Amino acid sequence: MGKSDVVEKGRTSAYTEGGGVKVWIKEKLEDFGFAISKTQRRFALALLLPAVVVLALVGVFPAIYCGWLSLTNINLARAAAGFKYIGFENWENLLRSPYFWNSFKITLIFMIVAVSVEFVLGLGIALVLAGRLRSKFLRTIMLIPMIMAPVVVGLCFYYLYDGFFGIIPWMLRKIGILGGNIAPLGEANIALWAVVAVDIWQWTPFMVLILLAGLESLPVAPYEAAQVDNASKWQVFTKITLPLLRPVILIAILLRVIDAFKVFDKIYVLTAGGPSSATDVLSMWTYRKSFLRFNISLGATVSLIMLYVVLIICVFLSTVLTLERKRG
Amino acid sequence: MALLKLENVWKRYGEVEAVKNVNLECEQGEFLSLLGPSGCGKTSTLRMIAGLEKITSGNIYIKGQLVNDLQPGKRNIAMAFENYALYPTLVVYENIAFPLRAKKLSEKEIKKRVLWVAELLEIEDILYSKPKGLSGGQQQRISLARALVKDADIHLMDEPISHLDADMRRRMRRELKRLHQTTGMTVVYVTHDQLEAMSMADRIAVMNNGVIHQIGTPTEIFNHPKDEFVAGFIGSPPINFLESRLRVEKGRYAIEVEKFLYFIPDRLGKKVEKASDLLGGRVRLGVRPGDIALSLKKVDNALSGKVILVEPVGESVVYHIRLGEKEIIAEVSVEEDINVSEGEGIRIIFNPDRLYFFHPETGKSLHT
Amino acid sequence: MAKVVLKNVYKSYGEVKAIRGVNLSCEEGQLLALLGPSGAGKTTTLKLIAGLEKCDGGEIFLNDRNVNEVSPFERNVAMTFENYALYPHFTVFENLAFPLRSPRRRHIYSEKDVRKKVEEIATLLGIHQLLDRRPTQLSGGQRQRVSLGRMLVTNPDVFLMDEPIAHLDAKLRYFLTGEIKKLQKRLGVTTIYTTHDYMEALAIGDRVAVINTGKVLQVGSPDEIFNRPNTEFIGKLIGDPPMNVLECEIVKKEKNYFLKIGELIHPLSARMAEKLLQEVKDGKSRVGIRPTDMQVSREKIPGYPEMEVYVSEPLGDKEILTLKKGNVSIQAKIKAGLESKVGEHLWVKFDFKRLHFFDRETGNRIHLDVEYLVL
Amino acid sequence: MKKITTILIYAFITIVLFVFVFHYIWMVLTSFKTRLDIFTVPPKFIFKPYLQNYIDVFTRGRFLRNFLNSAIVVACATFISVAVGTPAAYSLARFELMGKKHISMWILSIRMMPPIVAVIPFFLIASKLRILDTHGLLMLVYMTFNLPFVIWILRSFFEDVPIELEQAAILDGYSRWSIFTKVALPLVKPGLVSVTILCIIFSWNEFLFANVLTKEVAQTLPPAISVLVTTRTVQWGRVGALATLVVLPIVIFTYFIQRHMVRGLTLGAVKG
Repeated sequence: MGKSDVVEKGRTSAYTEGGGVKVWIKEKLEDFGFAISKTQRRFALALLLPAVVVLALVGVFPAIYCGWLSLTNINLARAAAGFKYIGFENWENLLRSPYFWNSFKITLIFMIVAVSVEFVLGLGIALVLAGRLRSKFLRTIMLIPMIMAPVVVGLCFYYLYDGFFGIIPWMLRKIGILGGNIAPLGEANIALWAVVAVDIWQWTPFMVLILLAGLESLPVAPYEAAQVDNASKWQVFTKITLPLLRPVILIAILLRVIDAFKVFDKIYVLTAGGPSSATDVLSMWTYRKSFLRFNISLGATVSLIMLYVVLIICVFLSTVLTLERKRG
Repeated sequence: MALLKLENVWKRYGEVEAVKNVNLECEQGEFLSLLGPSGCGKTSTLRMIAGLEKITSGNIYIKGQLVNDLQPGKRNIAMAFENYALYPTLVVYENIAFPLRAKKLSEKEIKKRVLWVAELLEIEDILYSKPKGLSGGQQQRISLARALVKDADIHLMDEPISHLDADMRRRMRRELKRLHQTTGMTVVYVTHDQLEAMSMADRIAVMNNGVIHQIGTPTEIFNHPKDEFVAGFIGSPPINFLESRLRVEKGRYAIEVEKFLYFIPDRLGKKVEKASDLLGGRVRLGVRPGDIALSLKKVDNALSGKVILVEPVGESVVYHIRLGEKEIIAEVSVEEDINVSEGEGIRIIFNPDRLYFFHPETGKSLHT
Repeated sequence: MAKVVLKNVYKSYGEVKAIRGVNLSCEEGQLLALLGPSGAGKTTTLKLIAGLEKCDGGEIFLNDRNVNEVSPFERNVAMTFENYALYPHFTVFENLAFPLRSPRRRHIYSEKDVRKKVEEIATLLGIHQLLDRRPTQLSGGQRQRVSLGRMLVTNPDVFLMDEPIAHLDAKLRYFLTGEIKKLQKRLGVTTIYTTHDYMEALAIGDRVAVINTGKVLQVGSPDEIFNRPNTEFIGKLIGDPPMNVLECEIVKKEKNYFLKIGELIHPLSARMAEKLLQEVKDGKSRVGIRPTDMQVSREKIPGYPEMEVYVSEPLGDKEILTLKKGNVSIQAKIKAGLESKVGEHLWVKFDFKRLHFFDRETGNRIHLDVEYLVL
Repeated sequence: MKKITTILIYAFITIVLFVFVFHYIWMVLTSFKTRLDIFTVPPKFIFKPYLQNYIDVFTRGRFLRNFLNSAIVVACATFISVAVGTPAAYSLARFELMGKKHISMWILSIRMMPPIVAVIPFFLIASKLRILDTHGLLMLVYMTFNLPFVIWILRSFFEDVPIELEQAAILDGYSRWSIFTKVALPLVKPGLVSVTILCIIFSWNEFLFANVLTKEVAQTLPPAISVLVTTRTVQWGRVGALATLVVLPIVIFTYFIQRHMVRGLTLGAVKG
């Protein structure tokens, strides 16, 4: 391009000079996408409408309904008593409840530990495998853990963790880490780590595959330049690989964070929140409150809090996704 | 011994032979250009010299030392990449300084050099931006700067100015040539653009399908092409090829082209005769558009054709002329233009000193 | 066949003003080449004519009929796209038949007619042996032809071609410009053709319109554009190397006039100098000299300036010299054979009948009627 | 030297892959074990295969019923999501609609919504409408994750189609709808296939909704399995057989679209 200015950008255009308010409004409307012709817009809306209706029904309505529920005192156990509007009482109770905060803490620990271990392991494995995992068959095997129903994963590990005949405690005993006939899922101080281990087990391949895809799509050229310039391996990793991979890393971590925050199925099967709420993550706690204790309103309140947390992460994710899509 | 020497170098990718038995020498201070269409093996050759590609067989020597197994970082070379190869996190200044830092030069020396090369390539104003937001042309100049800033034995350049706009490309061509002539650095320069190779190089190696067709100075390559490929690749508008037959008519040499008889100088005829005897006189005639004169008047020893298209391209006029069954292109400079319009008949005269004859099957030149 | 007229047309995309008051007309059967750098607004102009974009202001006429509100199909124009826009999931045949099978034409063409028409066009373009292939199996030149074929198949009134040969290699481009021009002449269809390559524009256009930053700068025959550029921008856009444009001043020493360009002092004819002084009072302007419009010699040319060779580039039968004197740098394109060396001194003589003068501020051409000497 | 590195790397790949799928392999092995073999300590790797577990799965319990329910719900939910989502994705990819960015963001956030948020209101409403434990309810609820997914992914596929292809068709007189069906749709076929399969996988594996909203009539496989472990004495052989059978179809599907899997799993951002 150089010095030739290609397209002149500016607020004032030739036709605004003397065009007045009308033109100004027209420009504003264009900014909002009214520039496309009427027939086009009608067609576009017609294609979009069914999806928007369905999404409003299944996506927006529940959230609003939850909002309403959180302001009432519905409890199915005493359905006969009816319900009434109680304002922010649920919220107050919740924020004061040590059980809620405990559950929140457990969820955060689960999320942070699981995702960071998955990331470190995943990056390490991906770096070794980059360019070497071409086989369709092997890649499918790599995908198995994440496409298996979480319930089945939970089931498998429930069996593997069994205190008597489970292979994992047996192996740990052999190495001498675990003593006696201890069942990992039955011990309050081990259960959370056992559950985290399952998540790591299941989702590390996800990290590997995504980072692998990212690594394999990196341009070769900067690496060659570094070779010619005689740069060290560490320099190459920190100055080229990591920065180039950053968007992919961000996407993988954000997706995993959201997912780990919502974790339910595995916990349900493995420990159901126990022993003595050692693995009582938010989804589990909410589920028990709503469907075992029938305190629907309290459940709705917690789920709303979860929704807000996810929404905040989502805004971030959406930005990264959009940027990355435009680049690719 | 030459500074750089390639000896029977081959490169195979599985079944594909990218470079076939290349022999090449490059002297200290020489500007050598590898010229050829895309996929001809020129980039593979360059990358083997850099050490970024392993040699399938053959030897490469730099300063007399066999470098087949030497790491690229140890060869004391600098390279400019076609696709820029910039370090994404480093600002432009640091990108350019990177090879100097690897060599542990003093900060003052680094600064001096970076500023010098930045001025040369007109990128002073972007020294502290990251490469990501810059235009392709700017990124390419940074890549070139990084190659030039280093004191290397050989500067390798892979299409280093191909992504610049026409004006900047011309400027860079000029500056690179001047730089080479004033500093005496050794350059191996890969390009598909004959203009770049012709205008800058001391010698050109024309490649196609992994084989070097001819090595020579730009003038040699232009005036004495060794085969049809070289003749066809160099020159714009491209050379015209015509099937013809060499005959001796009334004691003079002549060629029969599209049923016309055209007399050629004896000296040339003698040379070609020997080679063409085996072919029953069949030869392929090559004549560059610039070596064709047109006349509206009747002239001795001329072919007649009909103008089908006139393209005024500024300083010259290009005529598409029907000659028998064939169509040829003639380029006449504006001063010599005769203002013929489309549909008119015309006389065609070839410059007798600049006719090329090729073997109709092998394409080899019959007289160089 | 139709006449295309654009009257004061505007178009912007959000904040970006792509087209800013374009006036253009293309006569029936004529080939108008739109020449300009990338981002100048060429493609937008074509899309506006085709009706793929709506103009924000101004009017577009096809055959004296305002088509602002007419749908693209009813305008009966055909367009080729820079990236060819071939349907990858169709064969060449299906690609060529696609326009004929459209809901609006289906009743005109039976399947038999479609086959006949496609084969006719394919033969015309020499791609009949490729009809069963898919676009991915074709070379760039072949794809180009298919894209031309798709334009020809419906007998449109206007051809719009958007950089049709920009992505082909240099040699192929040479032949294809010729071919497109011949085809257009034969069919006599009004054509608007965009390109960023001045050679292509001059070679192919009956008339050339130079466009930049959404405005038309000059419309004229190739000769006019080359010999009488309206602005400095056009002068520099055209020619390889482009025109040298330099600050200059008319000075008078004793009875003779000189052109002073920095440290370079070159004689000037009195008539020209006086003309110029009438137009620019202080005698200061910018002079444009084409690299071919000068004589360069190793022998001294008395009275003419001497310059140092900065670099010389051989181009086969031509040679480009970059010459310097002080801060002044000019380029000359001469016949091969001088074989000058860096640092050598040469004498330069401009062909002053072919000098161009531009206003220092506006960059507009200063018209001197001595220019009748020019073609 | 190089050979050794290669061998080491392949050994590493083998070990890593083995570890990742070990739990599944172990389950498959268990499904072929007799009761005695199952409870042997240390665990047995080599044993005589035993098929009774599979026979039991099919003959005892409600496996076939649950399987059929899963199949019905998954097929319908997937079909509706793709049918409704594809045009919406095209619309978002092609037209400069008002607030397009906000719509996309909204769609993404629905996709990410914790299922626990949706399950409480759906449970209440469905029990009021007396549609708990029906196929239709589950299909509708599965839209919460399937539909946004289809839209988000296919949008990125549609954006890859050069707009000139459609503009050429406009000039030829094609209507918007036929451009969508004849030009755009065929070009995103790989995308359609992979979103379809991914929707099938997500729906097939879904647990929370199915667990809360179905009981007997419409109960799908995942909640049916979970019941097995919560009972006192677990028949591990049968559980293993069931788990093997549930996962197998998904593995087969995955094999065919593994090339697009990464793109799907990263919502179109990383092209694998």
